[in-house]
Amino acid sequence: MEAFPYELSVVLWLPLLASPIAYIIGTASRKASRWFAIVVSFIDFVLALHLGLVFWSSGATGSIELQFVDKFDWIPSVGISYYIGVDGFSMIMVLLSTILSLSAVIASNHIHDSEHLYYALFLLLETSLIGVFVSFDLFLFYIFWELVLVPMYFLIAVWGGPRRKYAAIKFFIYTHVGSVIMLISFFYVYWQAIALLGIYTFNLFQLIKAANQLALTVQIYLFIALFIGFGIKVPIVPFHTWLPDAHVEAPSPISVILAGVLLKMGGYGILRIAIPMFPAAAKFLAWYIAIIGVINIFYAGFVAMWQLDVKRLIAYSSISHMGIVVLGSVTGNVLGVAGAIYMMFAHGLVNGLLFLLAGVYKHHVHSRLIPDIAGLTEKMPLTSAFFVIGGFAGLGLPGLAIFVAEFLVILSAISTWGLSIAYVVFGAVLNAAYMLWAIQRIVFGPQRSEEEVKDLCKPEIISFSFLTILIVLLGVYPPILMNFIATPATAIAQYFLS
Amino acid sequence: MLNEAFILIITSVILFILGIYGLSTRRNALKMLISIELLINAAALNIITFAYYFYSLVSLDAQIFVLFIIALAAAEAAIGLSIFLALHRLYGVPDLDVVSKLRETGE
Amino acid sequence: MLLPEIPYLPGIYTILGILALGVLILTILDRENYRWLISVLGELILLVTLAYVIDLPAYNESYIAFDEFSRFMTFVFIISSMLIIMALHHELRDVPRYGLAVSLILAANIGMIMAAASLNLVYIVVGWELAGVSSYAVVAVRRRDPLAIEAAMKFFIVGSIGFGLSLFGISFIFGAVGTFSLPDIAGKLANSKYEYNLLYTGLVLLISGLGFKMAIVPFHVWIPDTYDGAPNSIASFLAAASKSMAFAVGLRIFYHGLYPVSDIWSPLFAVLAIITMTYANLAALAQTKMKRLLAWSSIAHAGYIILLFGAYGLSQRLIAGGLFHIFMHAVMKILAFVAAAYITVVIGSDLLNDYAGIGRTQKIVSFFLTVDLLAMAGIPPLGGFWSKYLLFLGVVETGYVWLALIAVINSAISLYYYARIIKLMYFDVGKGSEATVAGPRIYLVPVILSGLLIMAVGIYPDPLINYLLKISP
Amino acid sequence: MFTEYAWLIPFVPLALSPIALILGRKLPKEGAELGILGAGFSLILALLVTIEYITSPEHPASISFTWINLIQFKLDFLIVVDPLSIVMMDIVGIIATLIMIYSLGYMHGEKGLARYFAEMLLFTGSMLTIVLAGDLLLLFIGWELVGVSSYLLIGFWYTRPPAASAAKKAFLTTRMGDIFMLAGIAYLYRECGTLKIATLNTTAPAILDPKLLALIGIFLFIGAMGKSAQFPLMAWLWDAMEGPTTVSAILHSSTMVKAGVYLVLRVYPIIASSPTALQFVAYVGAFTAFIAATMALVEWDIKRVLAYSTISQIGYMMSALGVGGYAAGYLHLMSHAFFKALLFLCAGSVVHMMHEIVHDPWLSRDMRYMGGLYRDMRITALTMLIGALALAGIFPLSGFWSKDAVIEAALEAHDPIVYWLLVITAFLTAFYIMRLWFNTFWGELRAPKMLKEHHSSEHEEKHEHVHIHESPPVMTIPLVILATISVILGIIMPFFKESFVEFLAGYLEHYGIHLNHEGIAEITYEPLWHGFIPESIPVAAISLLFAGLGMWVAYESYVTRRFMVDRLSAGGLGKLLSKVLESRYGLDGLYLLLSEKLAWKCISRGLSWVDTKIVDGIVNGIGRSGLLVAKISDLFDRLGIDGLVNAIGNSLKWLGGRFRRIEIGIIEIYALLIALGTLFVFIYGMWLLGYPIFSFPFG
Repeated sequence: MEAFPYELSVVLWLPLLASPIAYIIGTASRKASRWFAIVVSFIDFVLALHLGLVFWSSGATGSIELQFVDKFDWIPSVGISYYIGVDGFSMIMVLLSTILSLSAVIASNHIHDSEHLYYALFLLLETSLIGVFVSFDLFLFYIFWELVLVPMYFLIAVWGGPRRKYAAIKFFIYTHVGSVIMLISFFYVYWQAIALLGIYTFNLFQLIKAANQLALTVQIYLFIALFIGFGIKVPIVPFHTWLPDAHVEAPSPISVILAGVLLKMGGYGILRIAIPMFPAAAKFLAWYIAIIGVINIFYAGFVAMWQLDVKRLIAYSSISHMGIVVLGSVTGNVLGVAGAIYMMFAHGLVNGLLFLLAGVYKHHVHSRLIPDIAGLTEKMPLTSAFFVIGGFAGLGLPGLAIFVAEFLVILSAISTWGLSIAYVVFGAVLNAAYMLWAIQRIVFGPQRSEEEVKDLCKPEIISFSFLTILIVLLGVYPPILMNFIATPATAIAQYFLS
Repeated sequence: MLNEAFILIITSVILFILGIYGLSTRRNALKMLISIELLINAAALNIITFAYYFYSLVSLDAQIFVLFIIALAAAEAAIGLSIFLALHRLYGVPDLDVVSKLRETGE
Repeated sequence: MLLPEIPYLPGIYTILGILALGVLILTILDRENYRWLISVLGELILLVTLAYVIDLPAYNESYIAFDEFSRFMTFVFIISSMLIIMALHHELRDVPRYGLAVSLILAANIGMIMAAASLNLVYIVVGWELAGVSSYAVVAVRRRDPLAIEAAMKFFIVGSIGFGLSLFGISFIFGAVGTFSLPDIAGKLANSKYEYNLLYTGLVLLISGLGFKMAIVPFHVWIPDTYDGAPNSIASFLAAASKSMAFAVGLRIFYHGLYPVSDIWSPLFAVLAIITMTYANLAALAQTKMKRLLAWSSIAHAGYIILLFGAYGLSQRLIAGGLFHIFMHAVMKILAFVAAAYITVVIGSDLLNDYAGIGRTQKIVSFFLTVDLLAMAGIPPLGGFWSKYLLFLGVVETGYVWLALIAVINSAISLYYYARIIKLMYFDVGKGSEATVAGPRIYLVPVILSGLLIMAVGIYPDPLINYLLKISP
Repeated sequence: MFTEYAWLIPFVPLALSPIALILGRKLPKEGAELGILGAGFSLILALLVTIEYITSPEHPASISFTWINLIQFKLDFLIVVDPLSIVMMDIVGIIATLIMIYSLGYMHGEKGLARYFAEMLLFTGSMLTIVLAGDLLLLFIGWELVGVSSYLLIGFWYTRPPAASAAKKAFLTTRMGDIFMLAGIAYLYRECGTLKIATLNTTAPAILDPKLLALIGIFLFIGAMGKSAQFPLMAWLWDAMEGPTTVSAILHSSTMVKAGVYLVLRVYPIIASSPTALQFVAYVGAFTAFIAATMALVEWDIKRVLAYSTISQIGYMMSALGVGGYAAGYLHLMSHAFFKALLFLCAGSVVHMMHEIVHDPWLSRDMRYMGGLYRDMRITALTMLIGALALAGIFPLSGFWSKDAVIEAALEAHDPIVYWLLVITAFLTAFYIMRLWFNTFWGELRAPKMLKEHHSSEHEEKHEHVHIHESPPVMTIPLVILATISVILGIIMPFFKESFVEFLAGYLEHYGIHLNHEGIAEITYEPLWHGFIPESIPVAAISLLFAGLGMWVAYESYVTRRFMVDRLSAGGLGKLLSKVLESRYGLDGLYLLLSEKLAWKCISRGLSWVDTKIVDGIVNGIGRSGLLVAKISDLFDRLGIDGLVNAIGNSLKWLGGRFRRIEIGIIEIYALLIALGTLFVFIYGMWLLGYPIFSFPFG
């Protein structure tokens, strides 16, 4: 099996090219644009999958080299080049983005107001997300990073809930500020690179080379800047408050993307850029960052327990899971890093599923408050079943995806810091507590008989089962993902040893 | 020698300041126009003074420049007048034919 | 050269001659019912000129030089004028002497090209004043419109004050060094054969004078009123062309003549730049009328551009960035003003709040306007971003990191009044939502053209940057 | 030849579980076929493997599979077939199969049978995973999976709130233990770099320092405590009785709760190498055994009595292991598994009957409503009697031997505390189990009278003419089988014990722990307190004496009514005592306090208040004091988005307003401004260059 030339670029740009078309044909017929969007994201997914298979079969999983590289100068006069490619890490993130986009676009059958615009923006969003994960030129990276905000802002602000504008603005401001902070340190490194290497370049690897030569104190400052920049996306407590609002207000398919892919951009940045650029600083700060991760886990876990709105609850649960990512990424051994990456993927799927379910409740029961949606198990058996599965996946049940990541991270955290961090295991109980309690209140308990509620419809069943199967598969047979992760994770962990 | 130069320069400076003063105090359009002329001519006087007393007319540039300036001042005055007259007419000054005639000349 | 050499008109005079001829022709056949002919002719003349501009070999005399710099500036002037005339054709439909307006624009081009090309203060002043006079007149061309006339009056008064100031300044500089030709001035200054106080006085006056045309705070006062009163396309002409001329002149004078004493003028410009951009951005936040907002934003952009002088130093990127931003600013402002004209026709108002919902009804124009606003805010990858980027890059390169930082913060602030318009257009419901009837199509031509230009430059700026990196004023 | 397919034993039920869930509804018996098929397959394969292993022992056979492969690090799944696993897997297989069959009758006509059987299969598979796991990762996975299947099965009647909360409680309490176990596992990994139990058992004692060893041992044991409902993580088990009785029979008596004991058996070398850990195990076990038995004295819910007795019996096993009675513990596990399953199934058939009378899930389990069932439910009654006697430890039933072995071990270890606790517990056990039996089967049926007293009249006509009858054969046959097993086990045990001990000894030898012929491991154990133990009197006599005493008290108080124990609780100290016992030493209250009051009401609520008010507030509040974030948000805010504070926004607007007001458009003011501007530039520059402002160049 061979990847045809520029296939990665095709995967990257296809949705963007399709988005105006979706808009135009959408003006003619709304349904058409929906189907068009579905088809496009499906094709994109298939292409990405094909890339993944090629990646696997060609044994590229063993090498640290980038695959499917498309590289040519864009603006050499300031050292900006169009440089995209994938290693195992990026590959799976691309797969994740395409998978979730596909299921989200399938599940946006509840969007009825100016669909054509919606799908156009959605496709634009997809391209920008993929772009973040494949670009190895920091400037390109930054452009995609910013580009994500625009459609996301509109999608929340137009199709969102009652307080959508507030949420959209909050989201925009937080992440924008984050990226500005990030950009400043990018530019600093850029300048240092001019001084140290004597070339104008935004090439990630060049900049890493340059950044590694900086003095420790400088590295620490820059690392903190980057960490805040990415951390706001992750999000790390206390920069997390944009997330629940955004989630609650956004339409569910968008929350899926938000939780599934957007948050991963933060973790991706930390692992791909922050740590390789400033390994010394990362080593120096590892312990404190680990503490931040632990705080994330517990804080968000406890807050989640109090929530009445399902979406808020899930939002906080993802903050708590992201804490595991943060913790894992600085343990400085392969297990931790691999666990973090695995968690990104798994969490994407699981929370995607959960948010879609929240959307189902919203649209079938017209509420997301737990008391209102309680006791409908007999009316909506499938929904409840999926919810239970998702909940158990969320609390890290073995055999479902997240367990692997959680286990690895805890293993490596304890083997790095020993007893001083052992209490992180209580996070597992906390997760279980709020998840089970939510399940108990929603699924269990006396049943309501009065009003007529209908269960899932076809497209929902399809996309949910799709996600569920993936979750189970990844939980039972991790090598599927680990083969991709192993090499990059080892490389990242190396930075801590140096 | 120098004193004459000095006096002339002071004169032109005074002219200039007068111009600014006039512009900033007078409301009458024509007076403003005159003040502008003052500004420009102060500059002209200055240039020719320098050329004559400091550099003893080594190059013709100065004179040419001054001539240009006079021409430009004329053009400027013309445009200015036409604008003012259009203004007057719009804000209800009677004799329109004069305005239009002047405008004709203004082009 | 490919194009035929015109007898008795060597080098740059070809261009000036053609334009003068154009002026003549247009003034002659200035009839009510020749509107189309006039517009097309004007475009054609400019096109021919453009051909010559591109084609002419570099050419240099002691007092006038058609080097890459003036070629580029000329290019900017002509492009803007061409775009503007398209809009003018419709906007001045109620003006009887339409040909006059076009010919005035051509005349202004003559002046601007002269000013940009000369190496001698005399010619610079002449060209400048020629351009100035024509632009006073062209603002006043809609003579039954009290607003336009008032605008013209203000423009005229303030402009002539500026002219007087700079003239007076030049006189002092002449007093200090005794010559008008910039290379000689440079030479004299280099081996410090000059009278310091005179030079200094002259410099200050000159800067203030230039400040008017460049629209630097505190010499910007006429800008909002004039832009507000003048017809949109004329306003865009002022914002795009004559402002660019001011920068060109500034570059010539300060980079070609007065650079040995940069330690005197660059700090002045630095502080002016800071004041200008901050003040303008803050003021723009509070605007309620589109044209005034655009006026303020163009003042703010002037603030960015005079970083050229504020951060004077040996950085080719600085110059390139400055020129790039001058060009981009011209194009962006034309787009914005013409789009505003179109929308004003559609909704019959210039108030920003009436723009509400226009994004749903007038799709094309609001799309391009959005692109333009984003470009002005400096969102990558659009033309406006690259020019700003290069400019600030240069500023950092010359070591004025704090200046660059202030500029960046300012452009961050500016994002919010641009974003506000976008939000109004797309998210809110108001007068714009009912404006379903299409406006004058011809307005869309310059809008689309400049929009595409902005996007094209944004997607692939490299050739332009490389070209600009070779230019020195 | 079967051994290399041992991995199928857990795999097949696990694989069948989702199939049962999805296709169950389609099948005639709603998935029961699949359930029986899965369990039966595992049983048969297990037996084959056992036979093969015993006939041709290659020690120990293991199958490995790389689960996580990161270049330097590998985590393998390991399936081991060794003495420990084969015994346990046979027990699990037998009981699972029997109960699957029993469920056919017991669960007949329930809604969601497919779900039930899927969950049962899931449980069977994961339990077998624990049993066969050769590495801690796989073991932990199975461990969590049995947890979740227990959760699902307890909550099988999901519409009953108590069932739901019982399920949650069970999961969370066990998980509380699990995470300690997880920490222990991770710590072992940190120290030894592997999760392979065989390796750990040998290396860990060798290389780790005793303190750490004790810590790890205790951590692992806390995991076991959670699963096996040892004090204080015990409160979930009696609530777990909300589930169907079949579930209680397999999960919460015979197999799942034994997982803890099994874990201790597995990692015994690690625990045994640290006296502290051993003490911990022994005392926790003994104490649990005692208090659980006391709780059973006053309980009227038939299933809960059995639950308490389960807890206390597991306490026996734990303490046995603690004091070194390795074989004893395992034996007791085995025998208990059968007779407790038997007891539960009997209780099930009783409850099933009672339900037809009282039509109420809770009353039908209340012994005060029973009585006199012997007449019509002989099979049940007799089999239950056998189970009861076995539990009471009456010669020659299986319980007798195993319990004696346990007490024997305590004696050998010279630990009076454990010894006396266990002996007294033996007395209590005999009492409460006979109390249960007499109350259920003796005397007259009290249900109608009680209902008249306690409930409104409309019940009555319903209960008048219900004729009590024996449960269907599909339910009674398993009872008979289990009863026979208990009896046979009892009869063969003395002879079979020897070989069993050798069997285990052979296994333990690998890890340098020697097992003497009594099956007591030679480990260093020092009791906390040296007191009187009747060394001379044989243990059998003592235990029989106490057990007989207990049965006699029960007989006297519930049959002949000559001596009413309940009268004790009429007043004074007795009353207080019974109150304490009925409130289960306030354990439930403690749990409620910790979980709901503390974790939820205080911390969670407090933090979410902090989150909305303070964290969010700070970020927005920073804005109030003018940092960029909120400045920007304020600008947006002023531009029409409500919600964010607008201090800065306003101030900017104000500034903007000022700036604009200057542009009042009077031309001469402009001129003035310009002049001033020029002047400003002039003076600023002068100051900049440090120049005297008035100095003329000439004369």
